[in-house]
Formats: sequence, C-alpha cells, structure tokens
Amino acid sequence: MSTLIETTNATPANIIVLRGRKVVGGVAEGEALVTTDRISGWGGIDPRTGTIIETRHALRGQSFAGKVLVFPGAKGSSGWSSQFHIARLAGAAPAAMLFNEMTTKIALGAVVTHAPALTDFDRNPLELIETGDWVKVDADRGIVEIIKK
Amino acid sequence: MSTLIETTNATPANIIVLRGRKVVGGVAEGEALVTTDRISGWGGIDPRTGTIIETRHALRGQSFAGKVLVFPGAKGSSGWSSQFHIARLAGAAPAAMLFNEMTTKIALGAVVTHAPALTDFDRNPLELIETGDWVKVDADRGIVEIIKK
Amino acid sequence: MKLTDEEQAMYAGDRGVAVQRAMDLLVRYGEALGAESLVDTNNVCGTVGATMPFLRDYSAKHGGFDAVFSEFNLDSADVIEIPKVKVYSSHLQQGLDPEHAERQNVHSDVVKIYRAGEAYTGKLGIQPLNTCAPYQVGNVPVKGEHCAWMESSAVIYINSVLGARTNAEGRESAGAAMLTGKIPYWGFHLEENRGGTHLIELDIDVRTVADWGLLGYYIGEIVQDRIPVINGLQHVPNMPKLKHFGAAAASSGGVEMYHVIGQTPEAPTLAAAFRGQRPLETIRYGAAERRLAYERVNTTGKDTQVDFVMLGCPHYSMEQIWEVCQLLEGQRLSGNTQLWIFTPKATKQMADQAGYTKIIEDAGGFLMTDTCSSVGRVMPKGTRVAAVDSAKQAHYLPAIMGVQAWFGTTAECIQAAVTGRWTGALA
Amino acid sequence: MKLTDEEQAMYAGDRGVAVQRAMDLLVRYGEALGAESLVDTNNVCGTVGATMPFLRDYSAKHGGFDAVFSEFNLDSADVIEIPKVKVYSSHLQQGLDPEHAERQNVHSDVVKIYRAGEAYTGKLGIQPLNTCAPYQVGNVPVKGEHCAWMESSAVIYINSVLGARTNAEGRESAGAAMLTGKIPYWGFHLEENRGGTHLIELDIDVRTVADWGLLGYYIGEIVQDRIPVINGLQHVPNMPKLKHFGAAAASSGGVEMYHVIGQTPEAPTLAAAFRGQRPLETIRYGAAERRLAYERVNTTGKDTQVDFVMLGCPHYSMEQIWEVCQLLEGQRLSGNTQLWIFTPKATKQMADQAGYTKIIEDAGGFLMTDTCSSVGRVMPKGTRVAAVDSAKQAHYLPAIMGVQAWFGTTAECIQAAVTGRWTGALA
Ligand code: F3S
Ligand code: F3S
Repeated sequence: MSTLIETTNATPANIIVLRGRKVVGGVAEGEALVTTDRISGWGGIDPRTGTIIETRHALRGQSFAGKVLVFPGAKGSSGWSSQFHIARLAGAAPAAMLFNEMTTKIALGAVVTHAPALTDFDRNPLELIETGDWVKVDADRGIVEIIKK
Repeated sequence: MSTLIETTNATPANIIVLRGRKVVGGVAEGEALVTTDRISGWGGIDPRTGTIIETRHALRGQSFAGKVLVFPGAKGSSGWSSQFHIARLAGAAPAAMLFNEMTTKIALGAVVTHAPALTDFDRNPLELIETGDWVKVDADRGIVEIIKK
Repeated sequence: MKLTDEEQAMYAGDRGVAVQRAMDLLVRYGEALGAESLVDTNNVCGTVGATMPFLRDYSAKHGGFDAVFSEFNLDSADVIEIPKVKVYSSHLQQGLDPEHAERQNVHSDVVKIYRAGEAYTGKLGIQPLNTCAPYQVGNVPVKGEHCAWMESSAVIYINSVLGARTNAEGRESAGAAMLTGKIPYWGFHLEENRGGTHLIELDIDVRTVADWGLLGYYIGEIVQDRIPVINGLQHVPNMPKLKHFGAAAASSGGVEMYHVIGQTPEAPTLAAAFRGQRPLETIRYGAAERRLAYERVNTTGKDTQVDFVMLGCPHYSMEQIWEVCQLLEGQRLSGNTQLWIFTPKATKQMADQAGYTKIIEDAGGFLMTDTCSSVGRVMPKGTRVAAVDSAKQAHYLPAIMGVQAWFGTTAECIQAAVTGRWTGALA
Repeated sequence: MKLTDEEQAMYAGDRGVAVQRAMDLLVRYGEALGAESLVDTNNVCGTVGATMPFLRDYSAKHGGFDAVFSEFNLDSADVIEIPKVKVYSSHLQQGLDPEHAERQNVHSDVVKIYRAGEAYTGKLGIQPLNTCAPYQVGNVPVKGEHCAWMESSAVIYINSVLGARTNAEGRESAGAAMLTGKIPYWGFHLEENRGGTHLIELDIDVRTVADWGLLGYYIGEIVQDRIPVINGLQHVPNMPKLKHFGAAAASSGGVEMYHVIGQTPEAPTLAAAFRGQRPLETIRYGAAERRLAYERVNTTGKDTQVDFVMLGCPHYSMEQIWEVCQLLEGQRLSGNTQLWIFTPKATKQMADQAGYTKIIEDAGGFLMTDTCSSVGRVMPKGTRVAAVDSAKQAHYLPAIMGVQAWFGTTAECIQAAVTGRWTGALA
C-alpha cells in the first residue's frame, strides 16, 4: 500500500496526492465525507452515531463514522473534544480527519479521537476531495492519497 | 458680626481673612482644630463624640465637636459621609469645615453634616490657622475670618 | 515542544502517574497545535462530571470517578488515582439540578452520582461553581492572566471583556491543566494573535440585550473563528449584554475573542484593536442585517403555542432575575406553559434571600441551577415549542432536543409564559 | 448645575417625593463638588441597613426602615415612603452575620431587624449581595460603565482593574442614585481625571498576596488620594492580589484609582497611564520601603499571644478559602485562639457544597458572611490581640476595636491560629 502513496510523477490520473502537517499520527483509509461548513461538536453531532445534527448544516443527518472527514474546521462549544472522544469510545469516530483551520477545539478533538489527522496542506482538500472519493491517509508521513470516485 | 468679615484694609493685625468657595452654605464660628493629616470617617472618628480614633493620627483622642475643623481633606472608607451624618444627629459635628482637597467623600460628608463648609481658598488655611484660633465662617459669602489666639 | 526542567520531570513521571499522563496529553495536544512551549496557568475551568448516560455507564464499568477523570480528562484508558489539583480549578456547568431532579426527569440514582461527584471533586480542590458564567460567581480573571477555560461563552467573555488570555480548552486539556498548571502556549495566549481581523461598522444603535444577541449571532456566522472589531457603539453596554453577545457569536461561529472600540480593554482605538494591521474585511451592520439575524435565529420557530419558556442562557445574574420578577410579579403562567430560569447556585442563594425565587414560584415558574436545557438535556415532558431570550439557546436547543425555538426579548418570553402564545416580533 | 428636562421633572417633584428628595440631595452634592451636570448610572452599590445601634434607635424612634432610608440615604428628616429603586442596585456588607449572631454577641432582636431589613430591601429591588466585594458575586461592571459605588476597596477595584467609572460614593448619594439613576458627573467619571499622577518604580518583585498588600499600604500613605502608576511588574497578579493591594491603598491613603503598566486596562503604556502628562513625582519601592510598610502596618502588634485570627478582608474568594483549607486540614486550633473567616454569603454556599466549611469547622474555625470584624464590630469576647492577612484590617481593627493587630501572610495567620502565637516575620 505504501507504494501507492509515493508522490511520483507516475501517479495515475484519477489519483491526487496532498501533503500536509501531521496533527495526529497513524494510517487509515476510507470514503470521504466532505463539507465546507465548519462542524460543531457539542450540539453539532450525535456522538453515539457520528451524525451531524446542527439545524442548518449541509451534512445534517449524515454520519462520519468510519469516513475520512474533510472539513474547514471546528466551531461552537468547547465540548468539541469530548463529543469526538465519546464518538471514539462509541465506535462512531471518523477514520481520519483532514481540515484547514487549526484551533484548540480541533487539535484536542483530533488528539483524543486517536484517528490520523492532518492540516496545513499544500493544496486545499476541500477543492480536491468530494464526498464518495476513496481517501488514504498516512499522517505519519504527512501524505493523503485521493482516489476519485 | 458681618462687618468684621468685610475684607477691608482696616482689618486688625491679629485678624486674617480668607476667601474660598462655598461647599455648604451657612454661618458659624468656633475654635479652630487644625491638622495637616487627612481625616478618615469610618474607622477614623467616633461619631458619637466627634473624637479622632485613627491609630497614627496627629489629632488622635481629640474631638472636633463644635470646632471649626481645618484639614487638608478626607481619606479612607466611603463610610465618611455617614459617620459625619451620625455625628450631626448625635450633636458632635464640627461647627464648620475648611479643607483644601475636594473629593466626593468630603463633599457629600459636608452636605449631610449641614455645617458651613468652604474650600478652594485664596491662601492655605493650614498655614494661617492654628488650633485654638477663633474662626468665623460665612460660607454663603465665601469668607473666613481668623482671630489669632 | 520545548519543555522546562520541571515540565520534563512531570513528563518523565517524577511527579506521579496522573501528572505524567496529564503532561503526555498536553504534549500531544501542543504538538498537534504546533505550539512551541507550555505556559503556566493558575486558573482552570473545566468539567469532570459523570452524570450523562455515556459517562455513567463508563464509570460503572471501569471503576468510578477516577476512571472517568482518567479517560475523559486525561485521555488515559488506564485508571489512574487522581491527586488533588495543583492550581486554582473551577467546575463549569453540570448535567442537572439536583434540587429539581424529578421535574427534570432525572432519576434519583443519577442525583446520587451527582452528589458523590460533588464530594469527589470538592476533595480534589475543584471549586463547584457549577455554571457557564464563572465570572458571575467569583472567578474573575484579570487582564493578562493566563487561563485554561472551557465553555465558549465564558472563553469569549474573559478574553474580550476582561482581557484575560485563554483558548477554548476542552474537557481533557482542562483536566490536564488542573493537575499540572500548564497549557499550550498558543493562540490567544500570545499577544500577536489577539489583534482584530474583521471590522464591523454599526449603522444602527445596539442597546438592548436582545439586540446584542442578534449582533453576535450575525457576526459569528460571518467571521467564524476570526476576531471581529466592532466600531460605532453609541451606548456603553454592561455584563448581561456582552455576555449574550459573546455567547451568540461563539455559537453561530466559533468566535473566541472580539474587540469593541473604546470599550473593551485591548481596543482603545481602531489601530490598537487591529494591532496596526488592516482589516481583512469590513462588514456593515444595519437594519437589514439585524432582520436577517433575527430570521436566522428564529429558523425553527413555527407554531405560536409555546409549551416551555427557558431563560438563563448564559446563566442569569441577579440583575436579570430581578428584571424577570418585575415582569412577572402578580401574574400566573398559562396552564400550558412552563417557565424555567437557570442561574448559578450561588446566585440563586441571593435570589432566595431577596424573595425573588418566591416571586417566580408564585407565578408558577422555577429558578434552577447548575445546568441548562441544552447541556443537561432537561425540559418539561412533551415540550414541542420553546421560547428563549438567548440566541445561543435558540441555536442549540432545536439541534439537541428536537424542538422548535422562538427567540425574542425577555419581556416577550415572559409574555409567552403568561399567555401561552408567541407574539414576539422584531421591534 | 445643568439639569436635563427629566432631571428637572424629578427635581420639581413630578416623579414623587422620594425622587424629589433624592434629586435635591444630588444637586446639593453636585454643587458642593463643583460638578456641572449629572450622569446616568445603572449600577449602584450602597448600604441601607439599620442594624447598628445608632440606626436601630433612630428607626425605633422615627418609624422604621423608611425613616432610616429617608434620613441616612436621602438626608431627609421627613419620613418619606420609599418606592422601588429605579436602577440596578446592590447592597454592600452588613453589620452582622445572622447565622452566627450569638457567636458575634449580637442580640436576637437585632437579628430580627436584620431579617426585616432584608425583606424590606428585597422588595425595593436592592440585591442582597451583602459583601464588600460585589465583583466576586456577580456584579462585575465593564470598562467605561458609569457606576455609583460605595466601599473604598470595591471602588478602587472596579475603577482600576475593570476600568469602570465611579467615585467613592457615600450612603446618601448611593441611596439617591438608586432612586434616580443619576450621580454627579465629576471626578473619575471624566476621562481627564483618570490619568496617573505618581510613578512607582518597583525595584523588587511583588508576587504574593501579602506583598501586594504591603505595596498598597506603602503607596497609599504617600500618594494619598492621587493616582499611582506602578511600573516594573514581573508577574501578572490575579484578583486576590489586586483586591488586597487596592484595599490597602484605599485605607492608608484615599486611593480610588491606580494603573499598573501593561496590566490594568487603561495603562498599556506609561504614556497612556499618565495621559501624556509627566508624573508629579517618582517613588521607588524596594526592600527598604517594603520593610517600612511592614513595620507601619504592624504598628499595633506587641504581644505574641494571639486570641483571634481574622481572615477575609476584603471578603475571601473560593480560591482563598481553599488555600486556607489546605493549610488547615487535619489540624486543630489552639484552645486560646479563634479563627473567623469572612466571605460573601453566595461564596459560602459554594464552600458549604464543596466541603470547605466543614474542613474549617472541623479545625475549630468559622466561615462567616455578610459582615467583618471592623464593619460589624464583631470579635470573640475578650480579644486583645488579633492576627490578620489584610493590611486594611490591620489598619482599621485597632482603631475601631481597640485591639492589637498583627499583619502577615495567610500561612502565618493559620500558624498563629493553630499555635496561639504570632511568629510572623518579613521573609
Ligand atoms: S450551560 Fe450556559 S451558556 Fe447557555 S447553553 Fe447552557 S445556559
Ligand atoms: S467590609 Fe470588607 S474590605 Fe475589609 S473591612 Fe470589612 S472585610
């Protein structure tokens, strides 16, 4: 698998590779769930199912459990980390998290979610990844491989 | 009496005349009690006797009841006015108050003491009045007459 | 991250296992942030309660409060014996009001857990403020004080209004800070990150608590987690107004700091507020924007028959309780409507003493403490439509409890409580 | 003085007799000050209690609480019926703790008056904070808020640390402000009077609560009622430190406002603190000055056998109560020494809940509320020598109660409570 993540010029046409900074180490892959809306933790998700519940959110009703969650960043209550912490213990955490804006909410949330997480990308993942794409994340090496659906 | 308070060049040698700004109107006279220490109200005086009680105060143990109190100004607790208010009701208020430094403590204290009071003098009363001098205060006209002992 | 000798010793385990786990979390967290070091803090506000169902189950399965603190405050699956906290630590809001448990549909077993938790945290030295507004009950940080606070409405208040320095911490980082007196030196702890980013020009007067709430709700949605600078204020606000403003801005966006020119302590002038930089954007706030905010915050309100009026988000002050009493005195609630008002326990003590609790109860309402409807998920049974005077609560209550929520002034809410009908409108 | 139309109407009696008397007092007071106008205030802190002997007698003779309010809050010998207050009004400390009345040698008749007064003021809408530290229990003014507060230690705190604007009001002006929402626009309400006058250069580190108290005591005596500006701070203080500093400076002098460069909200720089003016004087504060302050504040301390340890001036916060608990836990007081700790009632509620009151009582001490030894003139019978950790209390207690007072750190005071001996010394 690791060879696929090499950033060679030989990358197939339907594969995009991003580089970012490690927030939480580890390797994971899964289907992308992408939103340009920031995500609230407390009052924004149901941690037992990983479902977005915020009233006017684009992903309302969808679950990130097992997905590679791609989003701009965190907002709202400081209950962010504990909601994602519970989601992990409930088995409803994302497989990985890719986000653009660093905040304490998301840093701590990612740390306690124990899922690989990256930020500070060379290109904007929100523009390159669509919901349904298959995404492989090697946070230790700072590499994301996107296989377009 | 009012003629005595005219500021003519004919003022006798042992009489000094000061002009100040009215704080509380009225006319009164009495023996001066002078201090260059500021006075605390609450914790500084015993309002039932008008006695100064502050530990390291120059007038400690002396009463201002019925005296023309000459002092730089007020200090300490905001209980200032209510202590002088009680002193008035207890019959232990000064006959008049002459002071240099305007503060809310002393303004309100003078108002509720109902004794004539002046400030903003043309010369410094602390330098011209000594304890024991006889002092006539016409606050309505802004005139203080000092008869040296 | 660069650690001092003492931090190294803590990290190495020389100060005990709990402190070691706390340092381990702080280092992982600091590195995730990209922080270069930790900073000393002597003022931590967090939550360690174990009354919500998931945590109760965890506690029962894994060995009680120490297990909960280990997992949910230190991110440690091992159960560690938790020592007394090292620094001044306060507890934020809880999940229920133990004195109104039955009314809140909380089982007496849960109240027992609450009481046991209270004794546990008391012994650890965590002050039971039990409120989202610690600055209303004695924890009032000073300008420049490095804090480690959770609770977005409190974070934005102390950063902006008091000039203290905190990021929005989480349950785990606050727990780790309590045991170590350390927090990542990042974000709002650093002077260079406290300058404004967006200029908000007020075209209308913002004067009432409700108007401050609308302004916050509007701005938060636009600036998200950046730092708005408000210019053109015509009246000096007060604590309730800035409290509602901040809570709203933190809810619709993720605002953790703002400036008000001539008002907040780090914004004597525009240049000072922006730290000499140019605003990224200028946003005008006038009658149209106010209306838009009003419509957005009222997104879920549909039915005018109101079952439930919820006040006290953020937790009410004495001044606000008195205002309600003045509106309510001598009236009776509609038979179909309940009124719950939330305040810190310490504030309720004064309200009891002043006779205000009785005025509220005589009208049929209740003054509750320690929690709120969104955090405790506590509402009268069968509530379909709620009325609130808080943009924050209007934002969260529908999402969390699946009800409709009307937002309006306190007077409109009391009116709804008395008549059972929502008649609020933008004045 | 120039009055607005509404002020004229109040002054003319159009808003009732009580309001007319209030305006009459405010006008006399404003003219005494030389004020040009009044300013609106929506935050008044005053006292209206009637438990001290002189006021009890007055009340009995002249017709109860309205008579007391008329004379002592409005300077009106006529007894006026007092209406509800017009603006947000809080009650400061009282003359006794009704729950420790017997221990404080207060007769049960006086407790009855206290309780009746509580009901009276509650109905008027005066919040029973019952503390000298309103900012610790929910009344936290914001920067620029025009207030009308009494209590010198609170006045200096909100002016300096919070940037609110108040003069040191008295009982009468606070009473008049409650009914009118007006106070003379003079002194610290005006920007031009808030600039520093004296520069204090710190040559030593000022870090502990006791050291802040000494610094305040020293400065107050020198600058009297002017505005000191402290430069050279090495550590950001916190609420307890600034609280003790201000209380001390207000006691030894009449300081109502100060600046700390880089710390307080109106003093980002020296130039800002002095509003561009030059200091009248520069004062250095080093080891010698600290020693002098220590000796002065300990003027009355002679006998090392301590009968009474009094803590909580200004009223303690939860953080300070916890500190005492840590020093005291598991020990017993000396049989010859009593320990009374004063805190706001609302704070005690939290201390009760956390188990801290019990720790203190188990050691033989008491946590009391609403008053203090100097204000309530309450001490254990036969006290000759007291120990305190407050420079303000060390200043007033000997003058008011005729006892000796030792000043030292909180730890030294607890040590004295446990051993019965004063062993404090300047570290
Ligand atoms: S905890 Fe407080 S800020 Fe609002 S959502 Fe609940 S009342
Ligand atoms: S009222 Fe408070 S400031 Fe001290 S003198 Fe008494 S404790």
